[in-house]
Amino acid sequence: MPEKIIESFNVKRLDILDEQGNADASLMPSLAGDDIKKIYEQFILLRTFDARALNLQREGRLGTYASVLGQEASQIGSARAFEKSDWIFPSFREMGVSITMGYPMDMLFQYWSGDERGIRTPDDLNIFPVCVPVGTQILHAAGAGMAIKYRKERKAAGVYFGDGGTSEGDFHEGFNMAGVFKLPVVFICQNNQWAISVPREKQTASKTLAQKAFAYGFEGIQVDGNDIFAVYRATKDALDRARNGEGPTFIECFTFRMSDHTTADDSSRYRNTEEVEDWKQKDPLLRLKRFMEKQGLWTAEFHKQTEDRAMKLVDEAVKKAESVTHPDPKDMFIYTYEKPTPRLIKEMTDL
Amino acid sequence: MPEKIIESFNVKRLDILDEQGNADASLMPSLAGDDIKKIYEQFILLRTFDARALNLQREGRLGTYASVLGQEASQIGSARAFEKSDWIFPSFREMGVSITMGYPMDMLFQYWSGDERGIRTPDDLNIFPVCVPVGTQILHAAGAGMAIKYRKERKAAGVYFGDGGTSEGDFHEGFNMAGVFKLPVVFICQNNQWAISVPREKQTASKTLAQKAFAYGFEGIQVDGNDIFAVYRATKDALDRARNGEGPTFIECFTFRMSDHTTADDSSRYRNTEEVEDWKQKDPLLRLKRFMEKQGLWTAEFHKQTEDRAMKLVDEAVKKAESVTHPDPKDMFIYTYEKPTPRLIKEMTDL
Amino acid sequence: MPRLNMVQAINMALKEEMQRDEDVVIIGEDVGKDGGVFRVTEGLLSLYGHERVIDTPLAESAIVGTAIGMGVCGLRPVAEIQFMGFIYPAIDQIFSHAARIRCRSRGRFSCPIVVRTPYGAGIKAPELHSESTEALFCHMPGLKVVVPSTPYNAKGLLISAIRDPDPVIFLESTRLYRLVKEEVPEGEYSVPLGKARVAQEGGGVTVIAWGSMLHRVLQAVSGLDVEVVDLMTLSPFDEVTVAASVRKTGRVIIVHEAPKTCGFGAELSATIAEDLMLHLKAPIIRVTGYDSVMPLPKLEDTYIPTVERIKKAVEEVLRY
Amino acid sequence: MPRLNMVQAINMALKEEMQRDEDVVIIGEDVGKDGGVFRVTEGLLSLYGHERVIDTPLAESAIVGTAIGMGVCGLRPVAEIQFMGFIYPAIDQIFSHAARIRCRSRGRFSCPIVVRTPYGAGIKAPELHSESTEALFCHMPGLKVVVPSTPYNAKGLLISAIRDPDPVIFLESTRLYRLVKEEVPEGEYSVPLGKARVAQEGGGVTVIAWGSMLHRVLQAVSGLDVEVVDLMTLSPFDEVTVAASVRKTGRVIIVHEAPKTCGFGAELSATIAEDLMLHLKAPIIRVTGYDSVMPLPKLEDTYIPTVERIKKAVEEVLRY
Ligand SMILES: Cc1ncc(C[n+]2csc(CCOP(=O)(O)OP(=O)(O)O)c2C)c(N)n1
Ligand SMILES: Cc1ncc(C[n+]2csc(CCOP(=O)(O)OP(=O)(O)O)c2C)c(N)n1
Ligand SMILES: [Mg+2]
Ligand SMILES: [Mg+2]
Repeated sequence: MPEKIIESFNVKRLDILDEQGNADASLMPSLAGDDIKKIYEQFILLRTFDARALNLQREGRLGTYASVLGQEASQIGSARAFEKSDWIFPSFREMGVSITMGYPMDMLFQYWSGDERGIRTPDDLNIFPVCVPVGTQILHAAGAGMAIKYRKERKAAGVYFGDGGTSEGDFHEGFNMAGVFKLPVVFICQNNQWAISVPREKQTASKTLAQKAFAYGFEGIQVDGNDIFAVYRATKDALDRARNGEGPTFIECFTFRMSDHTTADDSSRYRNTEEVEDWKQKDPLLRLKRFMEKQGLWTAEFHKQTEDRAMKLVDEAVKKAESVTHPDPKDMFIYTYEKPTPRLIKEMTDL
Repeated sequence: MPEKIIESFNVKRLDILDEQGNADASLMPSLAGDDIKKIYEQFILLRTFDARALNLQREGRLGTYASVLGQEASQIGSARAFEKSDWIFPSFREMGVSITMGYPMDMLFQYWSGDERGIRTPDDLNIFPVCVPVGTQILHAAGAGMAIKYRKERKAAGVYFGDGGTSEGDFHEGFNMAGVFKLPVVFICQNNQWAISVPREKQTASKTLAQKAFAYGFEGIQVDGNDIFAVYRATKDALDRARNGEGPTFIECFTFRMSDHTTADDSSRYRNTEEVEDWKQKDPLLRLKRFMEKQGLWTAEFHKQTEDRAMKLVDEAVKKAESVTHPDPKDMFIYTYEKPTPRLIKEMTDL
Repeated sequence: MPRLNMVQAINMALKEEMQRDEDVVIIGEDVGKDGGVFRVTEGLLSLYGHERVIDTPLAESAIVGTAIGMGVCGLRPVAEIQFMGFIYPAIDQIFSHAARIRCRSRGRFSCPIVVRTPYGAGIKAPELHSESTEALFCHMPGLKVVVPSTPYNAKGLLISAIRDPDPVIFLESTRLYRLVKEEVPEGEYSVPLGKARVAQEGGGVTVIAWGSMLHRVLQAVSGLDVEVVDLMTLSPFDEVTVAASVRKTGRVIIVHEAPKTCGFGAELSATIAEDLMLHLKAPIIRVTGYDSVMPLPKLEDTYIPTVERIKKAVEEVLRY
Repeated sequence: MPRLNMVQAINMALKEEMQRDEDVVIIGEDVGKDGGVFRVTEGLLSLYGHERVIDTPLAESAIVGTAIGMGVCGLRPVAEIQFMGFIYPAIDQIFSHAARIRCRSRGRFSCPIVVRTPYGAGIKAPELHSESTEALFCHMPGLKVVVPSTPYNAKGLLISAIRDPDPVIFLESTRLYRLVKEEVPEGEYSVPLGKARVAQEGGGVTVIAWGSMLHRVLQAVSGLDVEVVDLMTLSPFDEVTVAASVRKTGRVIIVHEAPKTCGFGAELSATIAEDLMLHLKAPIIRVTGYDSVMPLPKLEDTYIPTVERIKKAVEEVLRY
């Protein structure tokens, strides 16, 4: 009766597209040339949106904003794998997910300018409003998974959070629910190496985040989060399993936050420029471009057109966002309950 | 660049003493015959205490009580490994731990009769008061670990919880703190297979509880929780590591709750008698007795003396507990803050 | 008509609502085979199966957070927290999400969940099994808070709560669970949220109470010319019924078992004095639990407002 | 004497207390290199090192629960919750443990921790960054609640809070952090917990406020014969100073930015009316945030009590 081994685990890592733009054909998901061009367009659109948001904030035309720069492959790659009917639970940094799924950019600007009307998700999407308290949305995805399972729908729930989010109690409770009830949920962690000033190594002592899934009896995988093909493929596979009743999957997208945490942050206080420079080499757009060049899918003209179109769309969105009326203070009262309480009705007369 | 394995884990299980009372000599911790007899005495004392508590409750002389029956090896075995100066954070079912460490039995009776004076830990012990909200005490142990580390003391913190406790968010946050700061904490889970009516398999989908430690970057081990030598050894080893600055360990004691959850519970509603019968074969006292017989340490007379003494000690404790004065209602006011607030002083005049 | 206690009445409400609407599901610890530690969900598992009577792992934030997700997706989850003392780990989900989802999403999403939990002292239970912190939830816009005091009303209010499009905290007095029996009709009826009732008519003093304290008040004032208002819903509370009684009597006593400071009695007292000061013949008195930690069973009876304390308060306001 | 804003004053209190007593340690998210998102802990890491200025993982219950363990073992942890909206996941640890450890252990153990957190609206921050739910903590026996309104008092109160043997919730108005500067002496002084101060003397009306609303009140009543009481400590609050002012003026207004229902104003109003009804010349008026979810920045200014609403209330009570 010596000490014996009663269980073993391996944590896998998926890489498809390297920094030079070479893709591993054996792992490559099936994407037509047009799909890939579409992805490129979404990349450019997202970068344009993000840069504009930062500019608007600097000009005082937007509130605090959280940049997506560097994480585009993780967001676009995963979002493309979902269907519109799936339930999506973003944190606050998922502009790339929202835009990819068709969320109007003008509404995103409106939201970040401090207007709730910007997070009234359009009726054809099931994207939950931006979640500010870190990690709490993970449980909502478990709940959506329960509802989907109960109704025997062929849908899934997808939930996004950061490396910091893995430390909250709700992460644990949500993962455990998903494991116990084998819920159709895909957990997507953008491990961008930082939670404000706290580096990944100080967030948790586990070597990978992916391995945390084993504590709940399901699979976790780490993917190169700057490799859009790897992210897309891992998400698609996870969704297939979810829809087939095979339960949840945890995907750790290994990526990097190139900007400050938000416009209220100054990351030079706590991290080196070298680290940021190193990650520039791993830029997710650059390697997609290199791949497309090799495949003959990228031309300077295509790029120019894409960029112009993105600029136009973003311009229009800004214009639209800035032309809305000031929100009606009544909204404060009428959306607290389905029907305002007598007290709210009385308070409304202050207006 | 195929999918590659970037991390691997093995979950170990430790068994030393089998059901027939045979011990694996290569793993056996060093315990003299007298030590083993002392352990046996503690076993009998605990069983006597526990049975008496159940009786008193039935007679209406004690409030709701949570029996330890079946879990004695896990509690005595681990408690013996600690020093009096260590910090111990029990849940509500650790009478075996408390008694082993020298906590007065009369105070335990007093506590379970609904009198706070029973959980005023004596000054020579650092046992934290009974913790009712499941799992929350895990964080206190992390805090004690921080304090110990900060003061460079050669102490450790030990914390007890059940299989159900592993599902709470505070379990996760406490384990993560311990991992990140390499705290001198020993986490002891008595996996007694049930959390009230919820069986272990429905508590979490992971095959073992021990493996949850890997999510936090430290070791988890499963031990036969009805095997006092295995529990003692695993705890001692973990404590040595903790004191040497090697960080936390998680020990899953695989055991069984032989009684109802508490005296307010009726376990026949949710579990089979067969399961309980099966576990009777694994009784932790029986196998210790068999081992002692083989070693010539057990005689009918020794047993009789031990039982008589236990009965006497428990009788005395009951008598003492039942002879205390009714608690002074003033206590309600004077222990809320170090000095009662003006409002409390006013309210006290109601008495 | 069957005479039921509160456990049975609530059980009946759950059973009938689950029968009526298959979106109604139950989620909590030990709610299945065990039928809940107070047997409130007894028999529902065998009627409706594991998919609708969901035993969860031991995790309160998970119970509420998952219920929120289910509610947003169109189900009508009735979550059970085993004791009110264990709702605290779920407060973040209740405050930050359940209460705000409608507002945050400008009505696109709502959160039609009920969180049921046994509350209050009186059964000599261990620590944290006797909490009565209803006021915390009344301070949070977006929530409704209901505390029934009789089996009939418990059933009717729970039906209303389940059908309500907003999140409702539904508090069930452990002391009352089996204390009172009354006739409870089978089948559908509902008692509206937000309405109080006059439990005893009278002219000299108004005593306002809810849940378990209602009965203690009725005991204390029986035979006296005292009007007793059973608030039933605390948030939003029925200012009209309260005002009508206060206008009539001019003397007000509020009784609750929670600590006095910032208890719901403070809100009632403040509102009444704000709106009706000129009708008041005496200061409003709050008879409440003390501002100390709820003691273990041996001192429980000293902590909760006693019949004597209530009687003394009546005498006191009548002295003006 | 240096003129400091509140961030600097609090920073100075922390620095000096850490210097004085090596049991004082800081624990929270981003409190180290980053110096806290408001820079309140700036420079402390380089002075006192990682062992005393502890950056934690992103987990609020862990921050408080760990602080409790440290506190029980004899340290004096000052925990920081990044914004008050993120204190909810830690409420269980605060309510079930920090507040009760002394009582539960009959004084063997105590929990001398401070939980600092920025609170309140006024800086146009995202959702849940503007909470003002001080009343929740005032309802829980065993806790103290402090809300400074000026740099001088912030430093003195924080020193008292750190030295206090019981757990203190210490709320720092984000709006005030850099708004007001005043002379703050270096070195030791302390402002006692549980004492209010008269921020403006006057005879016609008493206005009670704390934290950020204090300044708005002073703005609204400047030049008027109004007495302004800065409560500073909410739990336990200074009933003596409040009563003295009410006896003098007979007219009371309470101003806070939290929702009205069950806000701390309710407790003040109820207490004053209970004890001093015969001194009141007019109903007590609460000027507060609305009973709706705190809106995003575009409507923030509509939500918080304005100078006009305060002025109107003064006119109203003077009409009696
Ligand atoms: C419960 C909670 N605590 C603290 C915060 C403040 N906060 C906002 S974002 C953030 C860091 C999040 O890090 P991570 O999860 O890695 O996501 P990232 O910002 O990197 O996308 C913190 C601490 C919050 N929003 N919610
Ligand atoms: C936070 C919390 N939720 C619920 C309860 C009620 N409760 C008491 S013990 C228990 C089950 C505990 O199971 P486990 O952790 O396995 O410990 P065991 O009882 O088996 O020793 C429950 C649900 C509680 N005490 N605390
Ligand atoms: Mg991050
Ligand atoms: Mg158990």
